[in-house]
Amino acid sequence: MKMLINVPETVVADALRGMAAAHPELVVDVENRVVVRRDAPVAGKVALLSGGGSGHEPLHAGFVGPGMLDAACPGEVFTSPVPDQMVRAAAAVDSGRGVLFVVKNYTGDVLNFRMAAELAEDEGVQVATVLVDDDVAVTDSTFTAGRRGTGATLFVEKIAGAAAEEGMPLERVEALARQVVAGSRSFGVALSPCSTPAKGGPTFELPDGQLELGVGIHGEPGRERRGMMTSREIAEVSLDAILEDLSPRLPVLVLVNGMGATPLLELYGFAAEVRRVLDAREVAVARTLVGNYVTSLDMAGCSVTLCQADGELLRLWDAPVRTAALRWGR
Amino acid sequence: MKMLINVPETVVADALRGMAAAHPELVVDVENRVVVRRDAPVAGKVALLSGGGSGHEPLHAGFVGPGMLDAACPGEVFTSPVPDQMVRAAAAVDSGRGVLFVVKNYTGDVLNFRMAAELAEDEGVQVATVLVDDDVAVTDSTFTAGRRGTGATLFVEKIAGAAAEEGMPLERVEALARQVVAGSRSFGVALSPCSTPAKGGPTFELPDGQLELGVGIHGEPGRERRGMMTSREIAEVSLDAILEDLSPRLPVLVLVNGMGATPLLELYGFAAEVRRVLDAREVAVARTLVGNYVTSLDMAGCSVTLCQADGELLRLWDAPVRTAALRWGR
Amino acid sequence: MSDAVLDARFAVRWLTAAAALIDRDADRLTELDSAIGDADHGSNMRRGFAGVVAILEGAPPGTPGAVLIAAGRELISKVGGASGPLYGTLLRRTGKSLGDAPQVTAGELRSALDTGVKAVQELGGSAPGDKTMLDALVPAVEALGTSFDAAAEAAEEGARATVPLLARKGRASYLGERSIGHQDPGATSSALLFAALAEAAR
Amino acid sequence: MSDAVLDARFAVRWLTAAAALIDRDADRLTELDSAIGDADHGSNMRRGFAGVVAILEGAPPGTPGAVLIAAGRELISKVGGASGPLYGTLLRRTGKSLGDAPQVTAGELRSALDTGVKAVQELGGSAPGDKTMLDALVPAVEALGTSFDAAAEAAEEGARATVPLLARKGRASYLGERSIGHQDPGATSSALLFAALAEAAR
Ligand SMILES: Nc1ncnc2c1ncn2[C@@H]1O[C@H](COP(=O)(O)OP(=O)(O)O)[C@@H](O)[C@H]1O
Ligand SMILES: Nc1ncnc2c1ncn2[C@@H]1O[C@H](COP(=O)(O)OP(=O)(O)O)[C@@H](O)[C@H]1O
Ligand SMILES: [Mg+2]
Ligand SMILES: [Mg+2]
Ligand SMILES: [Mg+2]
Ligand SMILES: [Mg+2]
Repeated sequence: MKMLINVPETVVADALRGMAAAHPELVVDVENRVVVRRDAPVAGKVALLSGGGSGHEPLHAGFVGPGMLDAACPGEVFTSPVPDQMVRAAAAVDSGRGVLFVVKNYTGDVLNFRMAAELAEDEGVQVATVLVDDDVAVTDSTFTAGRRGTGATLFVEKIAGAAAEEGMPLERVEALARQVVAGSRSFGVALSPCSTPAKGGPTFELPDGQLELGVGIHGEPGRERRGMMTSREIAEVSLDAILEDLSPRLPVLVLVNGMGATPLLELYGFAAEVRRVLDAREVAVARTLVGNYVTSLDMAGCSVTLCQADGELLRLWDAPVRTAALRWGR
Repeated sequence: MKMLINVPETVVADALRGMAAAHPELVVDVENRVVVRRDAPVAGKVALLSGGGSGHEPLHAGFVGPGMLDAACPGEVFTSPVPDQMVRAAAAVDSGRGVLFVVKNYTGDVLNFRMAAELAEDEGVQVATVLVDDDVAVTDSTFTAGRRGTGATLFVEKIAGAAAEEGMPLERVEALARQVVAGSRSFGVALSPCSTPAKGGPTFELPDGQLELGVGIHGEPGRERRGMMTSREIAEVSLDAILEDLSPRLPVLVLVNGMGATPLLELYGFAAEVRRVLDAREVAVARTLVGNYVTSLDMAGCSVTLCQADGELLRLWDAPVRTAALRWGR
Repeated sequence: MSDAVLDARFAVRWLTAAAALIDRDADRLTELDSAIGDADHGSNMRRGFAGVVAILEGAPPGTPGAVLIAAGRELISKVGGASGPLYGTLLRRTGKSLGDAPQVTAGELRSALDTGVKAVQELGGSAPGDKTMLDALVPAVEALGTSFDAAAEAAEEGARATVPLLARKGRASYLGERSIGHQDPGATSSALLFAALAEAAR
Repeated sequence: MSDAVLDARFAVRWLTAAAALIDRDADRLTELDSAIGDADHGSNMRRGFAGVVAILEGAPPGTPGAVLIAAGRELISKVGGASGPLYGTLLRRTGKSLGDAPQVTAGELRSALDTGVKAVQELGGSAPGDKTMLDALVPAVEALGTSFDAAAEAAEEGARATVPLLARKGRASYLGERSIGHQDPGATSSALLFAALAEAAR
């Protein structure tokens, strides 16, 4: 598998050097793998910190900036960051009003962020943690690792980020983040596997004419393999799975997300089918975002995330944001 | 080849329906294939119109909005739009101060836009046309079709768009667009071919361990096939080709562009190597933009574009823009 | 020459036959365009000629000239790409040159086609030998002096003769030396156009 | 049991041997993780144990407990993922439990490892049978009562026994029924850890 890299060992450091070159508005600590908005710590503001394995770009470093994250900690490809990164980042962004850790629900992320929270608290930083677990393809049970965190992470980071930017206290920012998690559900489909630099090839085989339903964003196979479907059928299957779990009584924010290698042309076509299904099910759509935001390297495929939004969530979603990958308002 | 589509015949219309669903700030005429900013025609403003084959998204429809294009006309995949589209779009956006056609230099685009210009002028619209031809992989000669238009299109649309937004007259907007073209050069590399919906498979074969140097954005093979290279080597080869043709005496705008399927992680790593080479060659970098902007469906690979920018071009580059794919300022 | 009556119905028969041949060979045209272009020539031509058939199915114009003009217009507004304006211009200018006679001679058709092909050369800034549709069109019009079948054969031969050429126009020119060894898709579709003409005349 | 002197140098020998086995088998670990996980277990473990070797190569701590604590800390700050905190905790808690004795008995090591493995269970919220590293660790510590070689064999057997299990923890759990039929990568690396222990004791 051909990749645009030097050697697998340096992909994350190389990417961070590129971010530093392209984004003077960010402080990029390549050696310690921490990306921080240049004006941090922002006086009087709760700080938002996230991170996770690399390979999901622009998540998370692409969401650092006013109105969203204060810091991001990228781990190795598909490997959660280590506690040292979060401890260092927390120290860099804490203004004294506390730090919210936004953590996708994977064992590695949960454990490393938990250790980091303990260490940061030892250093006098007030930490709250919100776990994102929106993927309905995974059965949630206390006997399992629980649902995965995927597309809803973007909603949490944007909305909690806007709340923090407005000066809300840590408990309020955390409560809003939890509200977003509670009201968000996702479902993903792969048309092709991804290839990780470490493995140097595809993480699973997906024959022509077949797709994987209910995939995550780490190259793991999904819950079920099926014959190839049309964009319309994929929208139906995805939304069936989501709406079985969530019956929105409020207008929804919709994320039509590309896994990385699916052309934007196809993704917009898929967005049309998603809207068609939602209209048919009488789910009101407040906003639609289409693009590659929570990716899985070079996987072809897509995911849909719905987030039920009341007036306040919608206002916070619309609030100005200025990051590498998400920008609007002001 | 699996694609996230319904049938090949409807991909463009499907995508436009999706754009309509996601972007209420645009008027999307699905039937006539015209995308126009909602507030057009903007009184007293020169209008910018572009278009081309689909499959290069977000180019061009993703660049419609304040500070950039007034209208975009998407053709079939890799097929230039037909004159009717441009005539209709020109009528919709002309405020009386004239319309600038931004045309990538391909025979099909040139011919269709030329016909459209004649027809629009018959209807009383003042039309100027700028041809973008930045790809140094193609030998320029009067005995050939000339260099291809690729990444520089983004610089032309952004900078001329800002000039138009400021109220400059058509001749001035056109002159600035020509200045951008004259000072811009690109070079592209493919790690994998793309697959078009019509063909249903890859447009050429590229064995493992090989890449194509000097590719365009239509799935055509490049000028030369070579053994696989590192990101660092690709940056060197690309910039050698560009700097052989352009010796920037002014700081440059840099576009590090993904062809569609190359992960953003890799693209940022490549951006780091591009910067390293430019630093070594003592080329001053004013701004760097990294992302998938001028794509070729699901092709893996990248291109680099340099644009020599004086103070005014830089100011216009930094000016506010508010489109689906490019947004900053204000 | 054949004894066909070259009226509006003949023109409709010609274009309908062309549409059928193009539909049959669309994948081959796309395959050829895939090697030295962007893999759309087959779908471009199919879309365009399907449009032509659709407008001619209703109430076709009453003269061969008007039929060709209408078909040319349809190609220009349906096809896009390089082939849309070029083939559109070919048919439109040929039709214009035929004037409004309800019936024309083979000689008149040949001279009108000659005008049409010249318009293509002018629009494309191209000449025979550049590895384009002209390499089929020019010898075909030439051979039309002999017979419709000779024209079809000449077009076919012209298309095949593009294989060793180095492309100087259109997308294939980007490939430089690598364009050598492949048959030009546009010359191939031009051969279909003349095969259809011979068929219509039979 | 072997006659090895279980001092700091023994601990260094153990971890160095583990690093070598992991380096040798990293691709296999990644391959296993590719089937039911995210294809990084091999590179995670290799990166972590390379770090461990690096810090022990200088001036290693003077007691086996301190060596294990330092190694555990290094894993926590180098590996990430699920395996970093889990293996880091295993070594750190085992080391802590050994106290600051310059030399320990096999029985003391076994009971310290037992504490370490319990800490892994607590941190991971997991139990034997969930198809994780615990399926190798728990029987290995159990068999340590017999001999180092028996422990290595028990770990290896425990790893193999994960094949028919349905995963309830870690990434493999996302696959549900499809996790059945694959050997757990973490259990496999745990077997390497105990193979290295037996090697160090020889
Ligand atoms: N300048 C030109 N003059 C004459 N024919 C041309 C010219 N440029 C391209 N062509 C013809 O057009 C054909 C390609 O048509 P098509 O694939 O439909 O359009 P595009 O190249 O825009 O994708 C070529 O094979 C060639 O025969
Ligand atoms: N909750 C848990 N308890 C014990 N071991 C676990 C748990 N979750 C995962 N593991 C172990 O970790 C291994 C995976 O490690 P690794 O691939 O390095 O991390 P990640 O799953 O984060 O990619 C699994 O094979 C399993 O043995
Ligand atoms: Mg991992
Ligand atoms: Mg084309
Ligand atoms: Mg073509
Ligand atoms: Mg793993």
